[in-house]
Amino acid sequence: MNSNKLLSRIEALLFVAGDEGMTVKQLTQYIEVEPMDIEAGLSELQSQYNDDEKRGIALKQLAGTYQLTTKPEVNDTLKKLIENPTNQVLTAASLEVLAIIAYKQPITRAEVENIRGVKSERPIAKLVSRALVQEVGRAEGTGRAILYGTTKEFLNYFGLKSIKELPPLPEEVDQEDDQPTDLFLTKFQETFNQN
Amino acid sequence: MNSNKLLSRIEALLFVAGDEGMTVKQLTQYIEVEPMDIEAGLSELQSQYNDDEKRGIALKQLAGTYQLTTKPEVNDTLKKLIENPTNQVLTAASLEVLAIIAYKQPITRAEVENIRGVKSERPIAKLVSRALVQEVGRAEGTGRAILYGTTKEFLNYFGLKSIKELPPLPEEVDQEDDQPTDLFLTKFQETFNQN
Amino acid sequence: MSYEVKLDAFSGPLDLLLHLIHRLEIDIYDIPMSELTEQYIDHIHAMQTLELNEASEYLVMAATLLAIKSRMLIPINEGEIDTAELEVDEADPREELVARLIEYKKYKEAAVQLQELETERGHVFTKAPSDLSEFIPDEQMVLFDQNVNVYDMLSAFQKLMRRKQLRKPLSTRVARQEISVKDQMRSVVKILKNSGGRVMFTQLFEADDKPMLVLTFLTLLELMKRQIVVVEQQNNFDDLSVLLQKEDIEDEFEQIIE
Repeated sequence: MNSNKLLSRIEALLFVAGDEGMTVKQLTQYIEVEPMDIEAGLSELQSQYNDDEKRGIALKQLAGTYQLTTKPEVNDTLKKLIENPTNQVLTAASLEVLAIIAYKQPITRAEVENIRGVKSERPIAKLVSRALVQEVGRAEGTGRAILYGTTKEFLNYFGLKSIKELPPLPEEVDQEDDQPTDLFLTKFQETFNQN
Repeated sequence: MNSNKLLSRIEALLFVAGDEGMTVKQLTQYIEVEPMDIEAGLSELQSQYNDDEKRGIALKQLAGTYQLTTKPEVNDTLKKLIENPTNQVLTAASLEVLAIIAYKQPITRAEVENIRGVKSERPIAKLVSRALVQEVGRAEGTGRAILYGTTKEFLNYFGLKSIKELPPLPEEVDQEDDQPTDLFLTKFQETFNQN
Repeated sequence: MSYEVKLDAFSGPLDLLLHLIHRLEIDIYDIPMSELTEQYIDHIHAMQTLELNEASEYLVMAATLLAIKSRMLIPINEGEIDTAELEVDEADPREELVARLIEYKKYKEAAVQLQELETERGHVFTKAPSDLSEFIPDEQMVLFDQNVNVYDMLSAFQKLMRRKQLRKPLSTRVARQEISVKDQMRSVVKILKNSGGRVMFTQLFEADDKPMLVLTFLTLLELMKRQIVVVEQQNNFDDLSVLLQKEDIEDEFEQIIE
């Protein structure tokens, strides 16, 4: 694999990995070159990001994981974004957590985090304080983790009469059974066979 | 603001925004330059990504926002991250219903069924659950049937900037529309005269 | 006649009709009704699995076809009706059906275009918004915009599921990740190439987790079946050797899965 190809692949993989980053081992596995090549590629990528003023992203190594981040130089701009708290970039997490709780309730925080792949303590706390989500019980087993579910206020907020009014998820649509088919088929074929 | 500074800031903001994307308006607000400058910056960024083989990311307009995405060229590597690529793909029936809704929106279920000649409740439910289609209102008259239209996720899913970017309907391309009627009549008469 | 027709192949009676018209090379503006009706009914007979919802639609269409056919069979004596009158008063009984077929065909083709866009878009990936919450003071944190609706929530969920697809193998439990036979075929062939086309059977089974061992074994069977490798044993109780027979296996992969 030539160097350009390698670099573009490392960049793309780190990009989709986002905040989670990737280890050299993972990169090696997906790009299928030697770990040595990956390491060389990572350090070249790093110096390119650093040297090029046009770039707003940098490569950060944290506990064996490589991760793309923004450069400290652009912090002033990111601050402007943070000062505008209704921005979708900032609120996407809350909506995502709410969606998970609405569809998978009752659900523990650990399960929410497992689905999202990131810590979700703060969005959950915020949703509870806004009364869209509430404690609905405790999970069985050790720890007896809190189970969360949606509230009346949630229904109110989204203009729903009951939680059943939520549009179903794709897999739920799939599961609607075709049981009557057989019965019908028999009748249908009988009819045809008679003709 | 000099060009390097501008580009690095656009890149950083788009990086942070991920699949939420950002509009020119938002970028303008956070970077505090003229919309013109943002647009110039975006197009420079785009050509830099395209021209540089070392880059694994690209700039794409999706559903009214600008987003960073991976380049199609590195698709082979990224596909390795997906366990079951065919899982998410739409069925022929769903695509057919979706095409009708996309081109004729707002449209009722009955109208969709009329064109397809077959019940379409399930494909529609499926499309709603995939967030590709949504209720956009109610038809006039008795029954006040639900009117369906496409969503932002629809644009995102098919990689479209806006609904105007939909490819033209096949028949509209070749203006066969008028001709057939005459042809039809001629043929028709011929047939009758022969009998 | 007892051939089996998969209903799944058609998305409705109009789709089946278009298929027949295409296969019989019929001019859609001049449909021979007897032939088409006969073929259509044959197909319905042959359909082994018909879903409750759709069956009635197919039957209604069959009835429609029969009705059109019979209307066209009503004899017309040339003397009685002159053609000028006919042109004005009497519509071709097929007209409505043809119009429906043409309208439907338009969207069927549009669906193909959408599918191409879907595939193209599937080659491109994005990332989740970065988590900036640590920079935001608690009191400033807002949930979301006031005009968020149920569909926004659903679409947030959709986006999440799409990302999750990519994230699953990224989790720390790399060992549990599933590798396909196809992937494993590649790496077995690679090992063979690197060691001059011949390795000891046991060398291929050095991994210590069970699923991996099973996978490698299945892979070897597959490679043997495709005559990409042969396994040989010199003497009783000797170790088995695996020999590479075919260097280029890329076209073999074409036939698998995809």
